[in-house]
Amino acid sequence: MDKSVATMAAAIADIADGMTIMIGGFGGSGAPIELIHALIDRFRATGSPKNLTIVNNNAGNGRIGIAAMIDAGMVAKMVCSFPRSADPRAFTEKYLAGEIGLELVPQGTLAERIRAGGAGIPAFYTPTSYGTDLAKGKPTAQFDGRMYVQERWLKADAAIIKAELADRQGNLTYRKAARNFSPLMAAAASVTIVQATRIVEPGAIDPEAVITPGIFVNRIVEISDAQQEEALMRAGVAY
Amino acid sequence: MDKSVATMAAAIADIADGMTIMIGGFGGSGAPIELIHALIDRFRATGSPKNLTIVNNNAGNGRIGIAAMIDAGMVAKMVCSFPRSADPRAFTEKYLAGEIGLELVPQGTLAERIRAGGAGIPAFYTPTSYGTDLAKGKPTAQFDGRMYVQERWLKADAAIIKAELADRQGNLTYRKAARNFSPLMAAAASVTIVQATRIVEPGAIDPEAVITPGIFVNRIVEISDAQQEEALMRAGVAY
Amino acid sequence: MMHKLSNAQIAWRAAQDITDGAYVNLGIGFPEMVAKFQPPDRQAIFHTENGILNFGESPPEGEEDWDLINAGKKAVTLKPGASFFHHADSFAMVRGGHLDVAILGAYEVAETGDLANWSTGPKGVPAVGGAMDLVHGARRVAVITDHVTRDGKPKLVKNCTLPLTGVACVSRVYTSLAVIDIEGGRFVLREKLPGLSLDDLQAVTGAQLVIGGAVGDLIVPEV
Amino acid sequence: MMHKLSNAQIAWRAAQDITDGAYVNLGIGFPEMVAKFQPPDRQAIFHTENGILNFGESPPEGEEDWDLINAGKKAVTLKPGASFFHHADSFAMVRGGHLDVAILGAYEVAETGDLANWSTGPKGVPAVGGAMDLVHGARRVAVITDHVTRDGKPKLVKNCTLPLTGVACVSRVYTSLAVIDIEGGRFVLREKLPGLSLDDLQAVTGAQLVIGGAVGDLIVPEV
Repeated sequence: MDKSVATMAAAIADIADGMTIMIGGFGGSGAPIELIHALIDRFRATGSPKNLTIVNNNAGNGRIGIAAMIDAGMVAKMVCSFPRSADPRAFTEKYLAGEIGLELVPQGTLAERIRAGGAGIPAFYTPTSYGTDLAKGKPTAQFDGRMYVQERWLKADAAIIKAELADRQGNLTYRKAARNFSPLMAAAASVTIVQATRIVEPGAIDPEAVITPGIFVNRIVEISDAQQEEALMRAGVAY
Repeated sequence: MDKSVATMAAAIADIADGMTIMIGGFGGSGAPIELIHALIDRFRATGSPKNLTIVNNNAGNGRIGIAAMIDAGMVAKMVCSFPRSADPRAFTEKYLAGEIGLELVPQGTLAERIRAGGAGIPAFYTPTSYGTDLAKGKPTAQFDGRMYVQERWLKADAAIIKAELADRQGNLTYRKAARNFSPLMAAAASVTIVQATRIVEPGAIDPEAVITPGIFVNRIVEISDAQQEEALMRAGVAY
Repeated sequence: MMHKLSNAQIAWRAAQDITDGAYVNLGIGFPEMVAKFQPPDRQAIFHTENGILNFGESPPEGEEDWDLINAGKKAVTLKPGASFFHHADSFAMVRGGHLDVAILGAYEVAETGDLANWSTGPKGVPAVGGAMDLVHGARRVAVITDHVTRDGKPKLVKNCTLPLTGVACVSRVYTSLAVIDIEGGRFVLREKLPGLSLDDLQAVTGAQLVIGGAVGDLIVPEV
Repeated sequence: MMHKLSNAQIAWRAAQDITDGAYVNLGIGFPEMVAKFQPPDRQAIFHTENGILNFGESPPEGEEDWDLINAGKKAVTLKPGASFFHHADSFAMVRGGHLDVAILGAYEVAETGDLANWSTGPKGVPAVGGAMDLVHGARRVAVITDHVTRDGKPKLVKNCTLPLTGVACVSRVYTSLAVIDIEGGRFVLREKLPGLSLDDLQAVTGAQLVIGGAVGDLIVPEV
């Protein structure tokens, strides 16, 4: 069993038009910049993938990563909790022009919906958003005297995430707070594609240190010199 | 901040009659034998705690641990998935005599209910047990054409678990598959009491290696020579 | 008495359908035997409910680590690439549809795919473990079983009489006499022992066997 | 113009109520300032939604690690005893009631405890982040805010006019003029600036202030 692939292009080859794609990261930490840019490269060369629904905590920053996907016109809709950033132009312009959709989800509900998607839980109740505009149209129920909102699982056709170590079976570790949504997304997507800083042999990661077990991972590509979105952003890079 | 306490008696001092107590472990792996026996010692000396509801995957084995609590007459009810073991006499005798209650819960539902208790999710839907006797009386609902059963969170007054390393802030690691239910129980209980093989200073556990963050832990006692339930059982030990 | 496969032979046959790279959960007891017969050119990764992926055989007696056990509480070992996780994550793998196949024992399997394998009725102490989760989790839920009970009654039935483990959950049954798929609420015969007539097989089966294409010979080596 | 506390002084006052060993989440922006004023003899452990417990101050410029940030995307450092976890576990801490206190900013707080702090209306791009989770999570949800808006209108009101973050969720408000608890759907005055009359305070408050006991002097050092 060897889930590693040689190139980013091969790793993302089956991402198709109209898919829902979860992209790991919170702001720049954990953002799989190289894989995102590989999607943009493919779109520029072939016109695909387009009409994508992207699930991420944010909606891009500056002119790189998800913001660059939006700029390129690949994204039909964002599902996120916080479509603001230091430089939110890409999303803001398209949103105010009515050219991109938005499903705004409270951050904890977003995380829990993704977790539910991976765990086979089609719906759950949360106190979050009860009585607010974001609960409008959702079923509510009372438990033990308190009101809760019913939320549905969130799944994706593909997840694109960044890991620190990956063994060839797909077991992953993350670096510091770059972990954030990625372990949840890996489990909630039909296909999980990983860029890892280093690919190692099975057994090289302590079984106790594995954060995402390989069962949730389909393909891994090694990007040893991965860039940090925040650093690119501060350097004014546009992709 | 130092959550360590000097003695097992101090660690369990506030476990009171009638409480619901989650006890970590799956069979013998992860069973906090010394803390369980400390509860039995207190019961023998004072007649308390009694009338307990115990949440564990199993219902005791042989004449030690949870089985010995049952033998001693401390347990009013078990919430578990599999009240059988190599030597299930303690539970079986009391159950067939109508002297102990049983709430039988599918193992994955038991885990998820405990996880929900810790995560503030009062109810969720699962396909597990739909159409079976264990779903009788529970609400059902259809999502995307499939039927699901609504299950409620499970919380406890106290959790008693076994860890490998604990720092003084309560950050925990576990040993191999002894992890099982313990991280879930730590989060679902009002008070979480830990026996750790070794107590270390904050910073001694790599922040990436922490399995149970200290926020879920209240008290830690060091039991450096902790015994293994399975080994005691095979040696025919009775407590 | 009818010739039939041994339990080991049933397990061998089930093992042949496990593809390279599959994530597999084997129920405790008889199904655990399937692991022994994995074709050597394919790698399956075994999952156990209590929080291990990619565990291996039992260690030699005396070398057990009782923190390293499977769902049946037997001591196991680890293979390279193993991982540990807690019970909620373990059943997220199960319930979330991440396992490729679960192989379970059965008291009864109905042509609807209903399975009864956890309770023989109200007597004694009921125990369910992870069975009800597993039947709704894996992409493919297979059963291995003798074709009939000890007293010769069909285990493949029209409707289960014992308490259900799950509704419409089984997709394939490997028995001591045949390999049968469950499709559209019918038992579809795929393979049977070469010397066994269809009539004789039907006679020990509690619901109609449907022929949905070529019926292969169920040929299994001595194991 | 009425004497009032600076933001730093409001943050200082809020910090005095954080007990030793408390687990605390500070909303992004102004509430982050509370951490600076922790009494040195008490240890609080700070939680950030993106998966860190026990983080510390920002590193010097140029030494940032952009995988080590807080919910406001600012670079932070770790204290001994820190831990990392994923977002579902992070919000299990929040929603599950494991935080002792969350301190948030506000556009409006109603006497019912309703909070509006995420949206100023339908214009622009809406963004909610973790605010709606935090208000239902911590055992104590406190707000720090100027007592009035920039144009002098009350921020403490009978009913919020802006989109709600949560219903009946705030238990204490630290303002530039007073400390007010919300109990039984009423604003109960606990402390006010020494020079400020009750009438003057009531005049800039959008709902009835209730006196539920001794009203202390809100005395805050220059910070």
